[in-house]
Amino acid sequence: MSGSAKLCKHKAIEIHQKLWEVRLFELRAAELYREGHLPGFIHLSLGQEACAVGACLALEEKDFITSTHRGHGHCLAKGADPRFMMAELAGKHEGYSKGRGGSMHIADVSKGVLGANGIVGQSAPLACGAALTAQVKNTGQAALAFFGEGASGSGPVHEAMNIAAIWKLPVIFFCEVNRYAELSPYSVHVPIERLSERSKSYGFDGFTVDGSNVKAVYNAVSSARQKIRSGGGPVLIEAKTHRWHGHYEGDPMHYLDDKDRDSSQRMDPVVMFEAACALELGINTEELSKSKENAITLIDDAVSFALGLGAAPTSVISEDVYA
Amino acid sequence: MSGSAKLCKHKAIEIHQKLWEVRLFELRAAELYREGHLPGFIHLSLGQEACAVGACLALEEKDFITSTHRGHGHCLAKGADPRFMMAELAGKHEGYSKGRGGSMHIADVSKGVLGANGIVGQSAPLACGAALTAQVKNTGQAALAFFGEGASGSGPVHEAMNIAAIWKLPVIFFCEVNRYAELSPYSVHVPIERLSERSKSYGFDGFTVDGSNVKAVYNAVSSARQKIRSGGGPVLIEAKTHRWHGHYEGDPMHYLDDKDRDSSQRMDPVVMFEAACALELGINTEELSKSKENAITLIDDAVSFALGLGAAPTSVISEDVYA
Amino acid sequence: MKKNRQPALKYYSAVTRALSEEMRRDENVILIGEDVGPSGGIFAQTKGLHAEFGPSRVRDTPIAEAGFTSLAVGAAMTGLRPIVEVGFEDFLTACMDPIVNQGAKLRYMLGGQVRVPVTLYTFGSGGLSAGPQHSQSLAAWFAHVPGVKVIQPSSARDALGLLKSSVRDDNFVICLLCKSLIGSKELAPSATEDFLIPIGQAEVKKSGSDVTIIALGAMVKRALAAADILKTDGIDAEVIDPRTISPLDMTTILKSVSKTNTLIVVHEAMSPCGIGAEIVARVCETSPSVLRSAPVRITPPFAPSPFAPNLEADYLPSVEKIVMKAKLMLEDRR
Amino acid sequence: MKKNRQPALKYYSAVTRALSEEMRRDENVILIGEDVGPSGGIFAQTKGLHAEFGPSRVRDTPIAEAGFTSLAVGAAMTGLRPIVEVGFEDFLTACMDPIVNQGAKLRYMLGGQVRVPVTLYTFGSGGLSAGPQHSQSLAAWFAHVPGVKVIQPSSARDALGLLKSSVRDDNFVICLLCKSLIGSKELAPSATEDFLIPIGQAEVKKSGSDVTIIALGAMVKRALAAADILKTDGIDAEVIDPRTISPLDMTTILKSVSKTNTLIVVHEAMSPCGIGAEIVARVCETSPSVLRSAPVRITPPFAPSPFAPNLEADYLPSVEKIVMKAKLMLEDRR
Ligand SMILES: Cc1ncc(C[n+]2csc(CCOP(=O)(O)OP(=O)(O)O)c2C)c(N)n1
Ligand SMILES: Cc1ncc(C[n+]2csc(CCOP(=O)(O)OP(=O)(O)O)c2C)c(N)n1
Ligand SMILES: [Mg+2]
Ligand SMILES: [Mg+2]
Repeated sequence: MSGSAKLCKHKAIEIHQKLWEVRLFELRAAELYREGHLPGFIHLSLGQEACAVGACLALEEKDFITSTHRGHGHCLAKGADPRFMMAELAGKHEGYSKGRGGSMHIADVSKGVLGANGIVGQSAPLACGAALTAQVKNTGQAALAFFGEGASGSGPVHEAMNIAAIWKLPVIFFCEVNRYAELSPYSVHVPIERLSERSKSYGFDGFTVDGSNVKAVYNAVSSARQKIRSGGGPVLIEAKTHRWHGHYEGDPMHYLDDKDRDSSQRMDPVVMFEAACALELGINTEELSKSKENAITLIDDAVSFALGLGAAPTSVISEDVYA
Repeated sequence: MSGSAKLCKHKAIEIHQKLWEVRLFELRAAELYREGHLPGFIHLSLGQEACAVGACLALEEKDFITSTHRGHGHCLAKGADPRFMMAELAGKHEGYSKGRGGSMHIADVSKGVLGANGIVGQSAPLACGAALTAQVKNTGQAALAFFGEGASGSGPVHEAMNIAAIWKLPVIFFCEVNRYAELSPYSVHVPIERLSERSKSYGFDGFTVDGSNVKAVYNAVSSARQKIRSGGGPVLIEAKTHRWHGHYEGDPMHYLDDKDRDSSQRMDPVVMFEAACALELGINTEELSKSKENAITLIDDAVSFALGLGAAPTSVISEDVYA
Repeated sequence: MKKNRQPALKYYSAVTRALSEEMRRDENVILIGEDVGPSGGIFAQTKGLHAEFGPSRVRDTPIAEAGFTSLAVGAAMTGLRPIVEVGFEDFLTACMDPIVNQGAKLRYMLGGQVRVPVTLYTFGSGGLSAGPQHSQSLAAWFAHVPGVKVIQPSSARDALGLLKSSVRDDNFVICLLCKSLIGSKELAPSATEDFLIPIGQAEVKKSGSDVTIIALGAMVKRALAAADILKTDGIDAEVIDPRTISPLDMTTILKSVSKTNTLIVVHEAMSPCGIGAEIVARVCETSPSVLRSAPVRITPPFAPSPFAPNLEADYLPSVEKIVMKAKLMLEDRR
Repeated sequence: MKKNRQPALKYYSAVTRALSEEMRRDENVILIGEDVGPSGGIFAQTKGLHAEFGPSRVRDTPIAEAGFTSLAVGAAMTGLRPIVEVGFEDFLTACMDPIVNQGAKLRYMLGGQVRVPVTLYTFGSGGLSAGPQHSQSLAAWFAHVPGVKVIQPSSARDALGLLKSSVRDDNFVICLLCKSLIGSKELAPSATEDFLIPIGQAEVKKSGSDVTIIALGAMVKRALAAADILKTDGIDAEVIDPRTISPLDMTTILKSVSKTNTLIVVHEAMSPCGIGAEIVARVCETSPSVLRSAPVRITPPFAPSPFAPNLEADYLPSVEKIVMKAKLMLEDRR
């Protein structure tokens, strides 16, 4: 997988805007949560934006993703509407799940978003199912499963990779290694340095990329997508990244060690990408401000949309239980 | 892992007798099954005797094993009494499970046999549990999990290997690759040539051995046991072997390809070992006949014991549900 | 009955026929599971399907019930209609999450954006000396879960008609087949008939006026045999097979109970929180004064299923037990 | 009560106290689960245990509920007494096989050669807007399985006393804690008291003569609140908490029902094949003429647990619903 930028300017601007959409969506959600506007609990991906955006923007529109409890970025990047997402987080009828699912169950099937999911590990086999549909119907689609290093220890992820390898399913296993699973570090969950090595035990390719570098992620997923287009079967991509906030919003993070508390060590994927845009892609400050402004408007709209809605009617409780 | 024979003559004779015990136990069981003396269904390990015997005789007496649906050999080799085993297969009260378990649930905990198990894949985490006890109590014991290549695709086996690696449990994962899982070949279940490679994805050692060669198995397990003694954590051993009979006794094996039907291709592990005994270990024909005779007597006794018993009393149905 | 004209249908071939007819009808229907492919399955239940529909639509899986059931859910959300075989009902313990937290709920959680048309069939119940890990009846677990439907065919015709309907259903349907019925035969609907039995309808297998016996799966035949014996004693039993366990057809059950003023439920599953408990509770809640004697559940003792044939025979509800309980109940009433 | 002398005990600290007391008492007791270690757990329920008992006896696991539950069973068979934490009750779907086919049956299958002293605790039930995959109440599944015991503490004291007993029990015990009670407080038994509540005994939380209300888990407090309101209307309700769900203490329940001739069961779990069904069935079977009005189950509608607070509030059994149903029942009787 070559490190050379394949990004055209147009795509770069799109990426830039999405990075800000994700960043702002979550900053606002955190704020609203603290203020008591969002019930339940939410898991933020602040610091991991490059993974969601780089991966989803390297896919085709018709492709599928499956996501996790930490899925806001994935869903937004694949095209879900922030208004209906925020409405869902607020438990409103207009939300993607009619207020019945919340943050962990955002989906926009029309955009290929098959759902965030509250059960760790299930994103992998569910994505294989979408890939199976693509394979059986020969649609040329691919599926990408987001999951974390914590999920890598779970049986369903192994079973999914094994089946995908044997059936040569058009699926990308995208592992965001954000150094923690819930309240415990990588070492509690994974006994090896590079999770991408696991692909060898199924006979397919695996790569490790810098998950703070959106270009690196974009390129890795683009290559994987290319391989799938030519019938090459699954690919595992490990993106090393950082979870800035707690496991859930409000997590006191007593368990962090000093090194991890020191935020000066961290790369900001958005800042990094803006620098690259300016230096390598000839995108000027004005263009960058514009896409950022677009993101601000979108997210502001989403917030006012969501907060302006009334409570969901109780009739939805018994809807959609059966088809 | 060196290929040199570490076998002393005494051990070799013990192995020889056990090989015959296993062989004869199963041949007699098959016969009794066909004659209608054994109910339910039974899974034979004919052709795989070297795995069970080589592995168990390389362990210490205090060590634990967990086994599978195809467990007669494992249980016998670790020291279970053929009489109580055959009684169990016949559904008698004197059987290890009081007639409530049958072939798939043979256990002799006093000999470290924690049970055959009807659920594919569970032998691995159960063995890890025994290994955990050994580790926490610092008893110096080890545990060995028998499982097949089919089981390797299941979640619990992955979860067990991952945990064992992280916790450095004293456990040996012993995979008998007998080229089939139920009615389908290796390629349906495993996408790589050598399953032992999987150990790398957990950061521990893995080896592939000839599972028809009892010496090779014995040496591999001896080395693994040695490593565990010095606190080295888990080892994966893959033993390539052959399942001579069907998945279950009576299986018409319509699914076999011609190559697999051709039994002339197969090595008989017992014959192979007898040749080695004569050639390399200086054990003479008389000695070999004697240990074989011992085996015959033991198994004959077991059969008459089992067949001589009356039906289990129905009172056992509700015993041992709770402690 | 035109006994000589119609060919006999075996329970396991009813499965094959249902699958093949539905796969012919709709190319989105696929079949996945352990050994459903070239081998034709351990009970020959998928014989010929791989040859007819090819390796893309009929897939042998690795041993990974959780993985492939979840995969089927993902496929169902995106346009296929997967049929999943899980060899033994006991192995459903390995795929509860895909069924309960995914298959049953994704439509609900995703605001109605998707349908999850999966049919999962499995061989359960006892009677074959298969021992404690291969003989369970777990229907009640799934009846406890909104979003899934549960069917249990007690005959070859029911297997055919119910399975075909479930493949056409847009929900996750669990079909619990009975191992002990595998070789049982019945007159087959003609080969050209598109034979469907609607999901959610109980069947009165034998009508009668003295005592209502609700029986599930393999117990239906035993209840019918008991009814024959009871008849010789002048007791006219009504035998009802719910066929669909979730949702339960309480209308048919209540109608019968109103007629006989009695209720016996027979199943192989454990008694606590079983289907029998639900039926008894529903009857007592909705028609508190209809029963003229205490309702009775006939189930095995609260213990795992034992292996030895004599033990298992004693463990399972028998024809004699049903007869005895029915007589006792009617005596009490006199 | 010496309100000022005794310190208050919170539900989650009752868990910590139970675990630490039992670990101090018996060095074979170990604790495994996700984040039970240095972090002290997501609800601070294991705070301090890693520091006190060390990394060998208090182990953070990878996310592998099936693997580590089965591992705990293997450890229990060989001499340890593992306590297993599974974060949310909904994740029990991931470890049904180790519980049902291993933990529950190994003693039976192995002819009584082993004991399987595992205590598995988990946080379940609703009330925190945790959504469809984090709010379930699945007790009935396990009550359906011979070989396991099931407890559900409705208060801090009960959590302390029941959990300690379950660690000493030689069987696989599942302890279903209620998330919504986590911060609830009660007077604590004195720090030196070895406070045990026997498994298998229901408790009459409030005695009364007019109507029997059996409530589970977090519903006990609601039933008690309903009883207070009913009192103002001159209705004297008896509130019973089974505390142990399997085996059920039917003696206490039947005694109450014989006194009040009524039966209401309230739980958060789904109605079909739930604990309510079992209690209603048992009462109707054993005392068919004791009830003077139809028994009533108060449960959520048959749908997954919705996320939005207003939806969840409507979904769960409320104090008002209990009051209303009790009144209706007694009116019917007049
Ligand atoms: C089957 C299951 N077990 C446990 C949990 C609780 N849980 C939620 S998130 C999480 C950690 C996941 O870690 P990782 O996969 O690294 O993802 P991250 O949270 O870091 O994005 C855990 C244990 C769950 N949701 N599902
Ligand atoms: C969880 C589970 N799934 C399926 C089965 C049915 N089954 C029994 S043996 C077997 C094949 C196992 O293959 P392998 O692990 O290679 O062992 P072998 O039979 O070859 O010894 C299968 C699928 C089972 N017992 N448990
Ligand atoms: Mg992580
Ligand atoms: Mg095999």
